[in-house]
Amino acid sequence: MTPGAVQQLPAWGPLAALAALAVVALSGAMVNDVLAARFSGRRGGGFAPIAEAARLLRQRRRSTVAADELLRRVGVAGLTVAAALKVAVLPVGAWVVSDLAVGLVWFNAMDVLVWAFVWLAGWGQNSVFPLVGGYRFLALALAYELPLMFALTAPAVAAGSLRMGDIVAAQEGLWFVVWMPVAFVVFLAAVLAFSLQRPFTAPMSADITGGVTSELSGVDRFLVLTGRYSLLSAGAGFAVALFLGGGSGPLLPDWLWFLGKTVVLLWLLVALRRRIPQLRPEQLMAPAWVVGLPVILLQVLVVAVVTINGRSS
Amino acid sequence: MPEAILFVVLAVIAVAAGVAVFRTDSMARASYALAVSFVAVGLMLLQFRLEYIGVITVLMMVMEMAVMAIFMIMFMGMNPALMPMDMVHSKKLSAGSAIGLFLLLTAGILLADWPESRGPAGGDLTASLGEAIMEPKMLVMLVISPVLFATLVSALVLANPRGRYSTYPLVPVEDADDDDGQGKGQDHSGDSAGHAAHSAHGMDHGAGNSDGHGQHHDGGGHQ
Amino acid sequence: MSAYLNLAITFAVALVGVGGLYALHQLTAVASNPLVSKPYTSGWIPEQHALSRYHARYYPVTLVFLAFDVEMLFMYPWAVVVPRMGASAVMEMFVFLGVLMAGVVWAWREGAFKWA
Amino acid sequence: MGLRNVLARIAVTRCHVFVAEGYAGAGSRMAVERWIADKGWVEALSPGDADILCICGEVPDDQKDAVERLWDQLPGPRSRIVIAGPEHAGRALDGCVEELLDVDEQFRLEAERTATEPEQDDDGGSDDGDGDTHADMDHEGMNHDGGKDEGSGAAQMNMDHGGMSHEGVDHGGMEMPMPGGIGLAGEGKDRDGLDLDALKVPLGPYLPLWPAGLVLHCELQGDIVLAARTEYAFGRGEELPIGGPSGTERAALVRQSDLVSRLLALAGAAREAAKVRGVRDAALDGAALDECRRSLAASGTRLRRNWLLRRTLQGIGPIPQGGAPGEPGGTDAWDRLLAMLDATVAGTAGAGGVPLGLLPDLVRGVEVSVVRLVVASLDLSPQPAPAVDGRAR
Repeated sequence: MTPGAVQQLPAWGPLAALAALAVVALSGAMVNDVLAARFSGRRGGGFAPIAEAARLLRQRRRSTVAADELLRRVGVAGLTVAAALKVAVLPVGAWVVSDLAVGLVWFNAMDVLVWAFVWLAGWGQNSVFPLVGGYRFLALALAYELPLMFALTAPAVAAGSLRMGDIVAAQEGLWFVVWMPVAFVVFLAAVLAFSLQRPFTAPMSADITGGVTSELSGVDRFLVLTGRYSLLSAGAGFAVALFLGGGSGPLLPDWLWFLGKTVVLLWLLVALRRRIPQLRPEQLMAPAWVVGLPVILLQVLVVAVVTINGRSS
Repeated sequence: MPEAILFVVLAVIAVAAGVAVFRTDSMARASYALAVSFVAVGLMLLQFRLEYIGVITVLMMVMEMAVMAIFMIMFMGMNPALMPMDMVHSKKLSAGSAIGLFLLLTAGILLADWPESRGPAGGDLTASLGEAIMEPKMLVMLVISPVLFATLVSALVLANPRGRYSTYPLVPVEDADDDDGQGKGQDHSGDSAGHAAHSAHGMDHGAGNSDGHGQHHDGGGHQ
Repeated sequence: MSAYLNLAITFAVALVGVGGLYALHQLTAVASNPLVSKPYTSGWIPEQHALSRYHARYYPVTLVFLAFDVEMLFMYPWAVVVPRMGASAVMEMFVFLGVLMAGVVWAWREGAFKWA
Repeated sequence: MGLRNVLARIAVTRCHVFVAEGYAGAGSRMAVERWIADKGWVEALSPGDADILCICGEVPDDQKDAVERLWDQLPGPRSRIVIAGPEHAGRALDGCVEELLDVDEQFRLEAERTATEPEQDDDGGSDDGDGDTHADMDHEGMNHDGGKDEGSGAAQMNMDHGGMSHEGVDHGGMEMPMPGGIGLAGEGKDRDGLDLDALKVPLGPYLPLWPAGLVLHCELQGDIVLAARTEYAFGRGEELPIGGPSGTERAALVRQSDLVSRLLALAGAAREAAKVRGVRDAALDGAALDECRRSLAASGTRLRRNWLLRRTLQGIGPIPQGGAPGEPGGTDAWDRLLAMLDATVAGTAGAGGVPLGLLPDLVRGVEVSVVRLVVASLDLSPQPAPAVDGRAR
C-alpha cells in the first residue's frame, strides 16, 4: 500500500460499512453483558443484547402528553445516523466509503450533531427527567468538545492533512499514540463522553430515572441504545485510525488488522468504563477547562514543534 | 444538471427552514429550524468545492444553534413550547430592513467587479486557506485574538451573576412579602428560606474549601 | 464528487435502516400505535408540563465556549500548513491560543465554571 | 404469529421490572432485586422501561391511584404483581413471565387499552380539572409586583395578559391550550435574578433507589431545587423484620448494607453497589456475619481508594455541627457513607436516624443528582414520627 492511496469503495460501500458498524457495535454490547453476567456470577450473558432487542421490538412505543413528537423522533433516530455518517469517512485498511479531503472535520461535525440529537430527544419528551438529562448532555458537551477538537488537531498537524487516509499513511513507521499519548487519552475520554458511557452517563443516569431514555420504549429506546454503542464503536474506529496506525500490521490483510484493533479497543473501553464511577454533571466543567484544555494545547504545541523539526532535519 | 437540481433543492430547504423559524410556536423548533437552514447552506458551499468552509459551517452552526436554543428558551417571555406565539415584532420596520438588505446584497453581488476565474482552483483549498490566514491575512488573526478575548471577558462580566468574591447563594434571594400569598406551603418555605440562607452560607464555604479540585474562588475570597 | 455521493448513500442507507426498524416494529409490537401517557413523576399526576423556560445554570460557560470555539475555525487550516510554514505559524497560533487561555483562566477565577 | 412467539420467548429472558416499594415492603423488594440479578433481568428505572410492575409490600388505599398511574405508564406487553412477602417473589415473577408469554392475550389487552384510551388530542382538556387551570393562573400571577392575588380569577387572567403582551409577545386570545389538563410552569424567584420557570416535581414515593414512602416535593428551576417540602406518603410504621427479628445484628447489617448499596448505585459506582448488595443477600441467606463483615470491610478499603467516588460524594449534603443529639453533625455524604460502612463492619448501630426536618434545608439550592445522593446518604428510616413532614404543613 502506497502512502495516501486509500481506495474509495463503490456504491455498495456504505452498506458494507454500516453492516460492519452494526456487527462491531453488537460485539461491544455483548462483551458488556458477558462482563456483567460474569461479575454477578452468572454464565453466558452474550445473548442479552439480542434478548433486549427482541424485547424492545415487541414493546409498544410510548409517547407523552403534548410531547414534541417531531423533535423527539429526530433526536432518537439521529444518534445512529450520526454514527453511520462518522464511519463513512473512516478508512478501513485501504478502503474508505467516502474519501473526503476534510474527513477529520466531518467527524467533528457529526459529533456536534450528537449534541443536538441528545438534547432534542430529551426536550421532545415533555417530561422532567429527560429534559434535565438533555441539558446535562449539553453541559458535558461544553466541557468535552474543545479538548476533543484539539485532540483531533494533533494528528492533523503531524500528517499535514485533514484527510483520514493521509493521517493513517503518516503513521507508517511510528504510530501517533507513541508521541501524542495525551491527545490519545483525551480523545478516548471524549469518545466515552459523546457515546454517553461512564463516567459521562449523567444525561441518562439512575438519579433522573434514566434521563433522556426515561420515557422511551419500544423501537425508540432501541435506537438510542444502538446509537450509544454505534457511537462508541465509531469512536474506537477513529482512535485506531488517528493514533493506532489504522490497518498497519504484519501478515494479515490491513482491513482485518483495522477491524481487529477497533474491536479490541472497543472491548477495552467497554471493560474500562464498567470500573469507573459516574461523574456528577457539574463536576467535569472546571477540570476540563482548567486542566484538560491547557494539557491538550501543550500536546498540540509539542506535536507542532516535533513536526517542524522532523521536516527541517 | 443534477448539481443544479441539488442546488435548488438545498436552496428551497434553506429558505423553507428559515421561514419555519418564524412560523413555529416552539423555541426549540425555531432554533433547530435555523440550524437546518444553515446545514443546507453548508451543503451548498460543498457544491462550490469549498469543502472545509462547507463542513465547518455545518459544525459551527449546529453547535451554535444548540447553544442558542438554551438562550432562546431561557429568555422567552412565556412558555417556550406550549403557547401560541408570534415571533415577528415591529413588522413594518423589520420587513423594510429585510427587503432593503436583500436588495443591497443582491445589488452588490450583481454589480461587483468580480475577478475573472483563472482556470479551475488547484490544490488543497484548505491549505491555501491556512496559508492565507498565516501570511497575507495575518492581520485578521492578530485582530481577532484580542477581539475574542474582549468578547469573552465582556460577555462574562455582563452575564456572570457572581463575581469572584461572592460565594454561591444556595437559595434565591427572597423578600418574603413579594411572595404569592396563595403559594400553598411555599410561603412557609419562603419564610424559612432566610434562615436557611444564613446557615447555608457557612456550609457553602465549607463545601467549597473541601472540594480540592478547581474552584479556587473561595480561597480568593479570603485573601 | 463521488466522495459526496457515497456520503449521501450512507445517509440514505442509515435512514432506510432506521425506517425499516420502525416498519418492523409495526409488525412485531403488541400494538402498532404509540401509547400516550402522562409523564412519569414518581406516581403523581404531573402538575405542570415539563417544557418550560429551563434555567441552564451553566450559561456563562456557553459564552466562554463560543468565544473559544471561533478559534477552531482557524485551527484546522492551520494544522494543515504547520509543517510547511514552520515556526512562525506555530508562534502565531499559540500566542493567539495563549491569549484565549488567559481569558479562560480569568473566567475560572471569576467562578464561571461553577454551576450548581 | 410465529415471529411474535419467538420474540416473546427471547424477550422474557430479560424482563425489566419496575419495583414500587410500598408499606413494609423492604423484604420483598430485596427478594425481588435478588431474583432480578440471578436471572440476568434488569431493574427498570422508570415505568416506561418496564415489562413488569412489581409492588412490594402493601399500598395504602389512598395510594391506589398512584399505582394505577404507574401501571398506565407501562408500555406493554405488561404484567403486574403484588408481592406480599419475600418468600413469594420467585413464584410471583414466574407468573408474570407466563402472562408476558401469552402473546394473543397481550395483543388483545393492548387493543383494548387503545380503545378505552381517552381522546388525547393536543388541546385536549378532556380531563381538564379546574384545579389545574387555577394553579396555573396563580403562578402566572406571581410575576406581578402588584400582588393583588386575592383578586378574582378573571382579574388575574387580565393581569397575565397584560404582563405577556408587555413582553412583546402576541398571543391570540385567552384560550390557552392546556394539553392533557396539565398546567404550565410558573415563574420562580431565582438566585441568579433571572426569574425563569420553576417546575413542581415530586420525588418519590415510587422512585427507584429512594426511601420507601418518602416524598420530596421539589420546585426545580433548571436542575436546581429552589425549595422542597417533605412528607411521608405512607407511614413507615413497624418494618417487617428482615433477615431475622428486628433489632438483631443481622437485621441491622442487612438494612445498612442495603442503604450503602443504594447510595453507591446512585453515585454511579455500579460494581461496588452490586458487591455490597451481594453481601446483603448473603446475610439474608444466613451466611456467617463475620464473613459478611469481612467483605464489607474490603469494600470499605476499596471505596476509600476510589478518588473519583470521593470527589462525587465529598462536600455534598453537609450537616452543620452541633445539631440535635444523634444527628450526624459535621458530616457530608462521603463521611456518612464511610460511617455507615464502618458501623456495619463494627456491628454497632448506625449513626442513628436523621430528623426529616433537616432534609429541605439540605437539598435547597443544589442539583438534582446531589439531592438524590444526599437523600440516599441519610438513614431516614428509623422510627420517624408517623406522617411527619418537614417544615411546611
